[in-house]
Amino acid sequence: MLEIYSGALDVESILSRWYRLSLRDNCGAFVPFVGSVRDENGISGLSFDLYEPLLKSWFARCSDRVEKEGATLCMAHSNGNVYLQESSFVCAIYSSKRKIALSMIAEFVEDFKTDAPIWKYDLIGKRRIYALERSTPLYGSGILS
Amino acid sequence: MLEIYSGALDVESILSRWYRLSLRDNCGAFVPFVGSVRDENGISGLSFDLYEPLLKSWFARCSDRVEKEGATLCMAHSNGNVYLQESSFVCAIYSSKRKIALSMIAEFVEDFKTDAPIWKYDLIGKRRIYALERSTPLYGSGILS
Amino acid sequence: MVSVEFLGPIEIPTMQLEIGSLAELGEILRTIDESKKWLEVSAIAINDTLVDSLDIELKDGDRICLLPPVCGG
Amino acid sequence: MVSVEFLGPIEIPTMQLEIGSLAELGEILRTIDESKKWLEVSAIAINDTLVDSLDIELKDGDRICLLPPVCGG
Repeated sequence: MLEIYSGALDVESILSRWYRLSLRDNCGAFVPFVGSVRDENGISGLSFDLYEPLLKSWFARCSDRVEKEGATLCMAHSNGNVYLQESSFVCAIYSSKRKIALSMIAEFVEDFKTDAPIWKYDLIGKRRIYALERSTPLYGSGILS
Repeated sequence: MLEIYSGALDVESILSRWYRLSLRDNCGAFVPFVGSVRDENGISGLSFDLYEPLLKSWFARCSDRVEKEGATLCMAHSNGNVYLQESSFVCAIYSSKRKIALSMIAEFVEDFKTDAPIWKYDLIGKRRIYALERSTPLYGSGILS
Repeated sequence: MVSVEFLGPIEIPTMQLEIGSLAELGEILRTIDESKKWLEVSAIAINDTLVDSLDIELKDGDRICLLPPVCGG
Repeated sequence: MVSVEFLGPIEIPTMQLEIGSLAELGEILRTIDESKKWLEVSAIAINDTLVDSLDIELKDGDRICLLPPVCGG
């Protein structure tokens, strides 16, 4: 399940909803990750662009991998501006027993960081500055250079 | 922070409260784990005995280890009966950046499973049956035998 | 005719080009200052699939995207 | 006098014993059917600290606990 929201995520209601799904599916382990906007480097927030077609096909492949292990993957991400002490990213894996969810969550978040077609900008004053130095080139980058 | 409750945990309110602490502490990553009671083996629920003095000193040592990495550890556990589709264990680690919380949560849950002085019973019919075969001997076990 | 779309922070309007290969696209984009600087760090998707080779023929109606480095979360 | 408490599923009431060492405690508990079967799998805490040796002298007022295998969560 992939959910895209305009602006900050309502983390509490998202976690509650997914938690109830994990109970409905008779799963004993529910392991979320929440990413929030920290006060650092003088930013007033972050901003995101998403490319949905590729995001959806990338997520579907991740979800298949998780489901092959008998677990379920959920993810929500913000589009647009997200301010300090708000959250832009929530994901969760739930599984019958603890080991699968616990071992897959870190791997998924790392894959997400390097592979999800999302661009991040720092909001500083009235400017929206692309976070190039914190970004990772996608698969195949540079073939046209 | 260690919280002990009589009966099932109110997971949604616990997660919401800890999530807000992570924001207040300017942490970008919040990684919980929730353990719930699955419908299996004909049980109607689980029951727990805790030995609080040792649980508290064990938790304090875990918390120190997590804080040395600049992160924060939270845990809640049930005492007594917890029924199907209810939850008995929630923990969370939050940290400035994602890597520490993500890498420590699985380790903490495994330590918890082998070291926390908590005893589990299956509730079947009117009986409360000690889950010996799923339990792990504590450090130093057998010295009196 | 193929369309070429520039994603995220690349501020170039979508192009419609009469080209038959990715190699031709590279030749064109290397001559434009605005696009040239992104080529080394950008990935290419054809019809929303990332590719890793220039040896791909383009068909009429193909949608090409340039994707600069990403950072979600 | 020391107290000996049996935790979790061990259904033995707390004992008050006049003993000077863990080795003596082992001798006593091995003679009681109810406690004997737990000794191999149980850990021992003295004043809430787990110990891994019998070479510990007991003092008046010490609290000893027997802790059978655990399973939280």
